[in-house]
Formats: sequence, structure tokens, C-alpha cells
Amino acid sequence: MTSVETGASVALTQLYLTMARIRAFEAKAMDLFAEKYIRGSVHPYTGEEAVAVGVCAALRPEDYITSTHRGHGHCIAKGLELRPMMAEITGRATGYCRGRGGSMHITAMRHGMLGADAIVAGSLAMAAGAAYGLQLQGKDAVVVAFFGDGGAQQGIFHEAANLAAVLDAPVIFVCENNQWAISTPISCAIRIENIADRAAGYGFPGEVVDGNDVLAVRDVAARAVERARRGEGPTLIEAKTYRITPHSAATPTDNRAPDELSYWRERDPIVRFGRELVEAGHASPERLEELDRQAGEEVEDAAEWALASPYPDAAAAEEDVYAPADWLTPGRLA
Amino acid sequence: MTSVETGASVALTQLYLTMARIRAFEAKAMDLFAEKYIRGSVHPYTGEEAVAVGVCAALRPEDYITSTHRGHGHCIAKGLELRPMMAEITGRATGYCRGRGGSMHITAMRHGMLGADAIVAGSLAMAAGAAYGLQLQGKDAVVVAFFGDGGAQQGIFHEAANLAAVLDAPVIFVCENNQWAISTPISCAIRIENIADRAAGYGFPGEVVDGNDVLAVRDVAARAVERARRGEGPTLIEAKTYRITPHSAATPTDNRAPDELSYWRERDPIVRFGRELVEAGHASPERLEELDRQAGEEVEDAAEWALASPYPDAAAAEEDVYAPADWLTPGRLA
Amino acid sequence: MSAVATRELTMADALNEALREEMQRDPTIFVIGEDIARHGGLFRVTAGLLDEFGPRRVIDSPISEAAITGAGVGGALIGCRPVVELQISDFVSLAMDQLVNHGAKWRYMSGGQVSVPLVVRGPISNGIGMAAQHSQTLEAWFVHAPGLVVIMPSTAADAKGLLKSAIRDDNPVVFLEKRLLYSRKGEVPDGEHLVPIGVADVKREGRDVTIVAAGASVQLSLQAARQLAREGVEVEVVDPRTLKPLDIDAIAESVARTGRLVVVNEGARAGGFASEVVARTLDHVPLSDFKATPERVTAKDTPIPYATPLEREVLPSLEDVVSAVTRVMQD
Amino acid sequence: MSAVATRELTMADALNEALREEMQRDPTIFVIGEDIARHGGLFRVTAGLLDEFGPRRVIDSPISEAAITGAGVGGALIGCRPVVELQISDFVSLAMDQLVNHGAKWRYMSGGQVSVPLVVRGPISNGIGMAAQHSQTLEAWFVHAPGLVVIMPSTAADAKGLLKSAIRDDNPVVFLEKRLLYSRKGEVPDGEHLVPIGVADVKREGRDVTIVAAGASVQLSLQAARQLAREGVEVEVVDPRTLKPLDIDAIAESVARTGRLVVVNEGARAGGFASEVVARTLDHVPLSDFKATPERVTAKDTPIPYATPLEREVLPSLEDVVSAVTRVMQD
Ligand SMILES: Cc1ncc(C[n+]2csc(CCOP(=O)(O)OP(=O)(O)O)c2C)c(N)n1
Ligand SMILES: Cc1ncc(C[n+]2csc(CCOP(=O)(O)OP(=O)(O)O)c2C)c(N)n1
Ligand SMILES: [Mg+2]
Ligand SMILES: [Mg+2]
Repeated sequence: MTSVETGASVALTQLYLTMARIRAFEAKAMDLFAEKYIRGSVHPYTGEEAVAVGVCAALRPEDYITSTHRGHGHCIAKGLELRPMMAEITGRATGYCRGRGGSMHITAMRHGMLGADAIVAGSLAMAAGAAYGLQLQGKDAVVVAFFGDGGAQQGIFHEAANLAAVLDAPVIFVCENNQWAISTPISCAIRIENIADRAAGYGFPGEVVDGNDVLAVRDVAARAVERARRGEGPTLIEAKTYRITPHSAATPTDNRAPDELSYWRERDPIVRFGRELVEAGHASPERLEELDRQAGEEVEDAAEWALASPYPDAAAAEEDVYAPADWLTPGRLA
Repeated sequence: MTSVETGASVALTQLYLTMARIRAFEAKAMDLFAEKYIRGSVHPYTGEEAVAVGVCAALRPEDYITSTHRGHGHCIAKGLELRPMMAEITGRATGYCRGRGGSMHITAMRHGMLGADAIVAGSLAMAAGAAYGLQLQGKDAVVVAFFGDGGAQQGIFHEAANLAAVLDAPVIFVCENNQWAISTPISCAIRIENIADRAAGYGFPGEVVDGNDVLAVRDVAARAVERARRGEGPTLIEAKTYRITPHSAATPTDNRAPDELSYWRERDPIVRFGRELVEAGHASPERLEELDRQAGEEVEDAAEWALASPYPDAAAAEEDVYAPADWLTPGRLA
Repeated sequence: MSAVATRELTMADALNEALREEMQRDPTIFVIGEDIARHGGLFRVTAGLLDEFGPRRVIDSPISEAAITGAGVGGALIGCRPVVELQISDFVSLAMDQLVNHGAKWRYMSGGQVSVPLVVRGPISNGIGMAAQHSQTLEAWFVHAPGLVVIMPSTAADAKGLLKSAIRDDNPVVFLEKRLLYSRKGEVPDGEHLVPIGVADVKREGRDVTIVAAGASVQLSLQAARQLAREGVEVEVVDPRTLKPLDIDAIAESVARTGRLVVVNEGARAGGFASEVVARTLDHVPLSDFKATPERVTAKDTPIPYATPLEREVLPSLEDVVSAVTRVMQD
Repeated sequence: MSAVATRELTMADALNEALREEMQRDPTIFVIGEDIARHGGLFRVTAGLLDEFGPRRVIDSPISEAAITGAGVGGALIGCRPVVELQISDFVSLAMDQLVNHGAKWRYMSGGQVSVPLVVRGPISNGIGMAAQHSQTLEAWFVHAPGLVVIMPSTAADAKGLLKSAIRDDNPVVFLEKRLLYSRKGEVPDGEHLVPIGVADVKREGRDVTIVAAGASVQLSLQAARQLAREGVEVEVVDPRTLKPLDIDAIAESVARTGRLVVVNEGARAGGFASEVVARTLDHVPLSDFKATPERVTAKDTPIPYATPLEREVLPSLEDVVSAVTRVMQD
């Protein structure tokens, strides 16, 4: 096959580029944490890129997502810009949230990013309510809520799934089953094989997908999104994947078996998709290297831009607690 | 068949008597509410007697139960005495909880009654933890947690079921599906047929049983109890039943269809079990009437005893907030 | 005072009117809660809304307090104005994470990108033998949650006017209604009636002692004031109406004038709202202006018991208020 | 003071010793929480327990804060002494119903039939850029929940001695550990070391001003006291150690002596623990004994922001404490 860039090829290499961006972003974020430019923590999405990128490929710009502590990948996949992302996680005034949110709380309404949530599974009911509200307003947008395998044991998962079902809310619950919650293997957390099977308890479809296969993820997400747009209610997608880094910058200990790690490293979703692109003639190896390089440069640029940005003004720390209101005259705030 | 009272007959008529006691107790409680001897509310168990009585027939005295706002039936089935029960719900010092608990909070540790809980589904995690703790102490007791169909939509149901599963806790979750939560039909609350099916999401058995058939309930409970005692973990039992009274004394409005009500009145679990006893020769109609009368008399006696009991001493209102402790010297309590 | 025509309404009916009027003017409002549609709410606050606005805007929810609160937050984020009913306000314990970690913080964490125009309302059910899990009044928790607005009306008119303001406010509001006041009647102005958030109302003027009280405690305090007036003690009753933001200027002005402060609040004593009022007033009134140590009249530090004599003992009583005022007058 | 031999331990190690010693003497203790077994807890407080006591007593739980808290209550009811770890104490928002409506009330509602010997412990994680959902210090909520005991240690020795007392206490205890103190070293007495619940400790004596502070605020206050001493102001730092029950006698005695009170607390200002200390002290110290209006040094009323300059601005600082003391000295 030749590697002439057809329309299809462009779309596919775009997916590759987005995955590469996430990979590069997380590597840089870990460096910045080590160099103390980032406080708190960073939870890299490394190894799971195909999930966010596949799912968001099935979305329109006016659709929404919610995210987790491990949220950078979702943001990038949804189209957020790297500069204000990097500025946010380095605590700068130019960040999406003016430095108030940080790595675990990026919100970007203009990109349909309702917010990352550091409470495990905490955003699922919000996602259901947002989806319902959009429908009530006559819009045909959908909401995707990402969460982890660990999050599937939270009560709010159950309540939100069931509420979404009875409301027929256009929400897609995407469980990123990376098989670990910090140091706890999934075998300590559940006694079933597939979290997707829980969907049967709410009366909507549950689908298992190979979370390291970006096109498979995109396809299953597209079906769920269509269902939701048609008003047929929620879907639970379980994407089986793996994080190939430790849990986080602040919790670097990794007690997982080396052969488990290497098993998954071999299934690296970016390497794999790159191979598929080359094999199908959508891109040459050189083109992929170029994309990798481009991703790296964009991330470097974002970091430079962020680190050159000012810190937020301490005097403004009390801004944004409340939305403008009549009662918010100076000196009146309780 | 004759109606000579064999051992089996005695056991069976005992079940009948217990059901009759519950029926009479609730009727009396509703009267006492109307006469303002009872404050707050009363949630009668009328029509659901076969569930509590069937389940508790599978338990030993040293086993435990937890209960709900609709808890009188569970208490009586577990062997609590009517006098201190009636005293508790009429707010007397001689009540099980010295008048501090009332109708929705009867606890009777000496009968294995860990407590009724007015938070819908609130006791399920406690039941799981108690069951686990008993096992850890080397006891082979089990814990039964009763809850309603409405309660199955609470997050704590999900968390408790899953935690019990991973702990292999000897707990049996008994969902009394009476198809309504106050004024809300089950069709507004879930999009599935059987709540029992949710057990598959936790990896333990879920069983549906006719909750108006006391022997069927006893049998399914006995299997679950044996499983739990063998250390094989929890079971979810869904007993399909119906309350043939309004939700509660304080919420007497009933918006249910008359023919739905009459359908279920015809399936009255006491009438039905009485008929079966007579048909099988375990009891004569006269014997059943005698048992009904006995139940009524016991309840009247309990009410008289309760109403003759003193109110708790107001000066002691601050007792029992804390268990005895070194720091609990007079004047030191924060 | 003003010439506005009024009608007599119960507080429940006044709240119902507020919801109805706001839902008529704003199609993005939806109401969700347990038994609020078909049944019209256990206390009839949402009666008739289902018929008027249909099942998409008036929703009988599953029993899932966390999820309906969270869904309210989510709906608010994308431009709706959800009103969530907690059937009994105690059940907020199940929704604290959605309310405080999500609703109250989302705007701040986003750097002001979003607002959360949400109302979470429900009854305070003490005083009627509902026992420990149905009788709390937890305003102190909400006051301690930056990002929330906390409202507690004492009259039918305030209830209506404040609920309307709460719905229109772009911030998450916890709106606490005393169940025993639902059936209490009061004059409610005709036409559009809005009560501003953050403005206290002097429910009775007096020169000797300032009582600060909200919700049901206002009625108790007024009763005490009438009794004390017969003994020549003139009590001023300041009803902040909104506990957060607190109209501390109004309170401080009154206390500076009377030199005596009694705070009446039905919550548990330790860490209660009364402590907050005392501490804040000290920031605004010089010690030398005080003629007596401020007093707090509160519930005792126990769960609320079931039996009548016990519950009565634990909740603040008319005598408790009268003696506190008497004490500060003697100081 | 005493001749007891001591060793230097971090607070995390001191807590770990407390758990180990108590688990050795009482087989009914089990520990449950996220990542506490294999990993030994994110902050190593439970390190080594799995090896010593096995997976039945040291349990890596699913991420289900409500259920593990509730399971702790249930285990306590039937005679175990569970210790529940919340990985970050903010997550208690998910467990408020199990903790407050169940753990705190079960004894009272049962008329004293049961006790709930439960410890729920977890870190306060502010000051390190963990942002709004991981940086709260919610002691004010717990103080407002009758039936709970609330403990907040400031030193390694207190942490060990209080955790041991908490485990042996027959009541539900919320035990709050400041994450930035985990690595702080302190002398811990050898052998069985118990610190009584409800007894304050004067961490520094002084004649001019009483600072009341617990947890990390003690260290901040001691720093301020050292600085102020150089200017001739002698600050007494009273560490209540347990916030509920509160050793009000110790506080009142000190304030009556100094005539000046500053309360330092890292929680949000409105409805915070500092307000409670001020209000309670007023019940015990006559107004005439005060030489100045009591001051509260607290966090601002915002969610905790991420960026360094913002978080620093919002949390109470050394300068805040110093200026509050200076103000009360000038009054
Ligand atoms: C409610 C809550 N509990 C605990 C935590 C601490 N925590 C952060 S990430 C994490 C593990 C989450 O596991 P999973 O949901 O599988 O997501 P993953 O990290 O694997 O992507 C935990 C326990 C939290 N942030 N929120
Ligand atoms: C957490 C909580 N939410 C709401 C209520 C109010 N309430 C009391 S009973 C009830 C209905 C319960 O339905 P179900 O669980 O089916 O039990 P049933 O009354 O039918 O026996 C509700 C909503 C409550 N007590 N607790
Ligand atoms: Mg995971
Ligand atoms: Mg029901």
C-alpha cells in the first residue's frame, strides 16, 4: 500500500497525534512535578490513551465530558489546548481555572469539559444531571463520564446509573478498567469479571471493549452516543486497559508484578495503533515519528509558555467563590 | 387429614401465630397513633408478614437482624416481646430503648435485633460489618438485613453488597419488594424486572421468592443462611410482596389503584397460610381463630402495660449519648 | 407598613406559589425529589406542579439523595436551575459530598467559569417525635461550607420571597424549612414578592436585649419577647433569614444599641450556629459596648430523642429563652 | 519533666506503633481502608500490619467510604473495635450518614444498649497543593455531631497516646491527622503510653495571651509564640488535643489568667471550630476578665485553591497569628 494521506488517513493520524500528545504531556508533567513546578500530584494517563481518544472521537464539540483525578488525557482528547492546561497544573494565572483547580480539577466549558473531579466516581451524577438538563433544553448533546474500575464500587456510581436509566438521560458512563486502584488489585475490589455486567442491573446496555484499541473504543462509543442522542438512554462501556506508570507522582511506589507490567507494555496502545496505521498504509513510520516529534514540541511549547506565565494574584484568592449576586456587595459576604 | 398437633404442626402454627401477632400489633399501633399515644409515625407491616416470619424462621436466636422504618414485623418475628415494643413506640421508660428510639429505632440486643434504621437502606453496611466481625470472632452467626425496594436505589446498597461480597461476610440482604416507595411506584425507581438480578453485579446469588408465601420464604432464607454459615458469603433475596395499608400513619394518602389493592388483599399471606394449614391438616379453622384471638389479647395486654408505664425522666435526657468513659466526669462533656 | 395588598397563606402554600411562579417564568427550572410529583410532596410544597409542568420538569426520583443532588449540580452547570427536594433535610448527610465537594466548589475550582444555580430544600422535622434520624437542623454544617448560601425563613412571606430569590440566585442555596411552620399562616404580599438574600429583618423592635434567631426560633423568641414585655423588658428580635451570607451589620447595629445578645437556635449546642453568631458579633461590637456576656439558647448536645418529655427537654423552650434574657438583664 | 525514657519518632511511626500495640493486645481490632494493607497506607501509618496480623484483620477495601464506615459501626456493635482509615479525611463527606446518623446515634437511640467503639481516622491534607477536594479540615462538622469524640493531635507523643486511648474508648472517635505533621519527629515515651481523652495540654506557658490551637495550628502558634517572646510578649499555647469533649476548664483557667484569647484553626472561618471556642470560653470567663476582644485566626471562607500564592493566602499564616496576638495586646 502507499501512504498517500486520504481523508480517512488524516482522521486516523489525527487520533495518533492526539494519543502522542497525551503521552508527551504526561511525561512532561512528571518532569515538572519532579522539578517542583507542580504541587500536589500528577496522575499520568500513560498507557490508557486509546480510551479517551477513542471515546472523544465519537463526540461533537458541543458534547460534554466529565473526568477524574487522572484527567489530562480526557482534556486533550476533548480538544483542550495544551498551554492553558499546562499553566493550570503549574498553578498559573493563565491556566484554564486561573490556578484555582490544578491537575485534578481542570474545567474548560468552551471545550465541553465540565470538569475533572478528584472524588473517585464523584462526577457521575453530575454527568447524568447535565445530560438530562441538556435534553430538557431541547439540545441533542450527550455527556460522557469517565471513571475508573475503583470508582465502580462507589455508591454514587449505582445511584447515578440508575437515575440516568429512569430519566433516559443521554449519558455514557465510561469505566476505564486499568485493573488497579492505587495499590489495590481489582480482585480485592470486586468478585465479578466484567464491570459492564452491572449495567444489566439498571436496564441499559453494558459493553466491554479492548481499551488499548482506539478504533474499537471509537466504534463502541459511537454506538452508545447514537443511542443516547436518539433518546434511548445511557450505556455503560468498560474499557479494559492498564496504566504503565505508577499511580501518581506523589505515590510512585509500584507493587505490581514485573511480568504483568511487561505484558501490558507490549500492548502499548500508541505503538499498536502506529503499527496498524503503517500496515494499512495510512501513514509511514516517518510520518509517525514526525507526529511524535510534533506532539513533543507542542508540549514543550506549552510548558515554556506556562512557566513564563504569572502566578495568580494572592489578593484575588477570594474571587470566584460566589457567582455575582446582589448580596455580594463588599463586606457583606458571610 | 386430622388436625392433631404434631411437632411439625406446632412449628407451623407458631409461624401463623407470629404473623397474626404482627397483624394485630400494627392494627393496635395505628389506633394508638390516631389516639395520639404514638408520635411521629407508624409504618405498618400489614400484608408483608410472611417475609419477616419466613426469614426469621430460618435463624437461630444468636443470629442478628437489622431493620427499617417498617420494622415492627421484623422485631416480632425475631422474638422481641410485645410489651417493651409497645412501650417503646408509645415513648415509655419501659420500652426497649427507654423511649429514646421510638417506632423507627427499636434495638433489642438480647434478641439479636441490632436496630431499626429510619434511613432507607442505611443499615446494610452495618449488617455487613457486623457479619464480618462475628466471623472474625469465630462465631458462626449470620446477619440478615431487611430493606425495601426503594432502598435498593441507595448507594449504600451497592457499596454494602459489594463489600460483603469481597469480605465473604455472612450476611443475607432481604429486599422486601412491596412495589411502592410511599407514593412512587417501582416503575419510577428502576428499569428492571427483578432487583435480585443485581446480585450478579456483585458475584453472589440473587433469588426471587413469593413474599406472601411464608414457607417459600423460609426455604429460600434457610439456603442463604446455610451458605453464609459455611463461609460462602452473602445472598440477596428479593421477596415480592405488597403493603395492604397506606404508607404510614403520618402519610395516610394512598394513590394506588383499587384493583391493585384488591388483587393483593386476596393474596393476604395470613389468610393464605391459614388456608394451607387447614388443608394440610395442621390446624383446624377453630385453632386458627384461637391463635388470632391469642395474638389480639397479647397485643392488648402489651398496649395496656405500655400505657400504664411511666414516661422517661426528662432529667435523664442526656444519658446514653456516650458510653461510660474516663473523660465522662460531670461537667466535662463538650 | 407598605400599602401592598396581602393574602393569608400557610408557609407550605407560600413556598408552592414561589415554585409555581418561578417555573412559569423560567423553563430551565426542574424540580426533583422523592414523592414530589404524583403526591405533591409529603408536605404539599410541590402540590399541583406535576399537572402544570409535566413529568419532565417535576420528577419523582428514586430514593437516591446523593444522585439527585449531584444531578442538580450537573443540571445547573449546563444552564438549568434545578430545585432538589430532600424529603427530610437530615438526609443531606447522604449528599454532603455532592453538595459540598461538588456544588459548593465547582465554581471556585473552575476559576469562575461556571456557576451552580441550584436550590436544595427540605424540612427540619424536629419537635414532633420523629426521633434522632429525622430531627436534625444542620445549618451549622452548611455555614461552614464556603460556596454555599444558607437560608432559613420564619414566616410565609419570607419563605415565598426568599425561595424566589434563591431560585434566581446563581449560587447553590440550601433552603431549610421548619416542618411545624408549614401550616402556620401569615400575610403574603400579592404580586411579585421577592425578599433579598443577605438582608436581616427586625421582627420586633426593642431597646433592652437583642435576640438573634432564624426559622422556628423566631416564633419562639417573639413569644418570649411578648411575655418579657409584660415584665417591662423590651426585646428586639433580629431574624437574619439568610445564615450565609449573614447580615452582620444589622446584628451588630442592634447589639451595639442594646448591649445584650441572646442567640436562639435549635441545633445542637457544640459547634452550632449560635456559636458563630456570638463569635462574629464580637468582631463587630466592642467589648465595652456589652452590658452582659452573650448567651446561647440551643438544643442540648444529644441526638433528638423520641419520647415527648425527652424531646421537650432537649430542644430549646420558651422558658429557656426567657431565662437567658433574664440572665443578661441581671448581669 | 518525668524520668520516662523516650525515643524520637515521626508522627506516622508513632501512630503505627499505637495501632500495632493495640492490635497485639486486642484481637477484636481490625483495620480497614483503601490501600492500607499491601501498601501500608499512602502515608505508611498502617505499614507492616498486614504481615503481622494478616488479611482478615488488615483489609484493603474497595473504594467505598460509606460502606467501610458503616461496616465499622456494625463491627463495633457486635463487639469488635474497628479502625477505619479514610485515605484523605475530606472523603468523610461520603460517609457522613454512616458516621453521624448511625455511628454517633446508635447508642442513644438504643437507650444505651449498645456502644460503638469505632475509630475513623484520616489525614488533613492542606498546605501542599492538593486543592479543594483534598484540603479540608472538617472538625467543626464533627464537633456539631452529638455522640462523636473528636481528636486532633499535634505531636508524635500525643498522636500515639491519643490513638491508643481512642481505640480503647467505647465511643465513636474521629481522629484527624495533619499530613504535614506525619514526617515531623518528636520524643515519644517508651512503653505503654496513653494520653487521656478530654485533657488539654499547655504546650507553652505564658502570662500575656492564651492561644488555643490544635493539630498543626499548635506548631504554627508555638512558632508565633517564640517570635513574640523576642518582643516581650509571653504567649500561652493551650492544645485541647480533643476537640470534643473539650477541656474548657483548662482553656478558661488560662484565659482568666491572661485576659486575652486568640484561637487558631485552619478550618474555614464561618461556623468553624474557632467560633465554638470563643463562644464556649465566654460561658466560663466573665466579660470583665477580658482585656481584649477574643480573636480568631482561621482560613478564609473559600474552597482551598491549588496555586501556591493562593493557598498560602487562604490558610492562616505565621503573620496572621502574630498580628492577632499583637492586636489583642494593643486593645
Ligand atoms: C472518594 C475518594 N476516595 C479515595 C480517593 C483516593 N484515590 C485517588 S485515586 C484512587 C484510585 C482510583 O482507582 P480507579 O478508580 O481505578 O482509577 P485509576 O486511578 O486506576 O485511574 C484513590 C483511592 C479519592 N480521590 N476519592
Ligand atoms: C435516606 C432516606 N430517604 C428518604 C426517606 C423517607 N422515606 C421513608 S420510607 C420511604 C419509602 C421507602 O420505600 P421502600 O424502601 O420501598 O420501603 P417501604 O416503605 O415500601 O417498606 C421514604 C422515601 C428516608 N427515611 N430515608
Ligand atoms: Mg483503576
Ligand atoms: Mg417499598
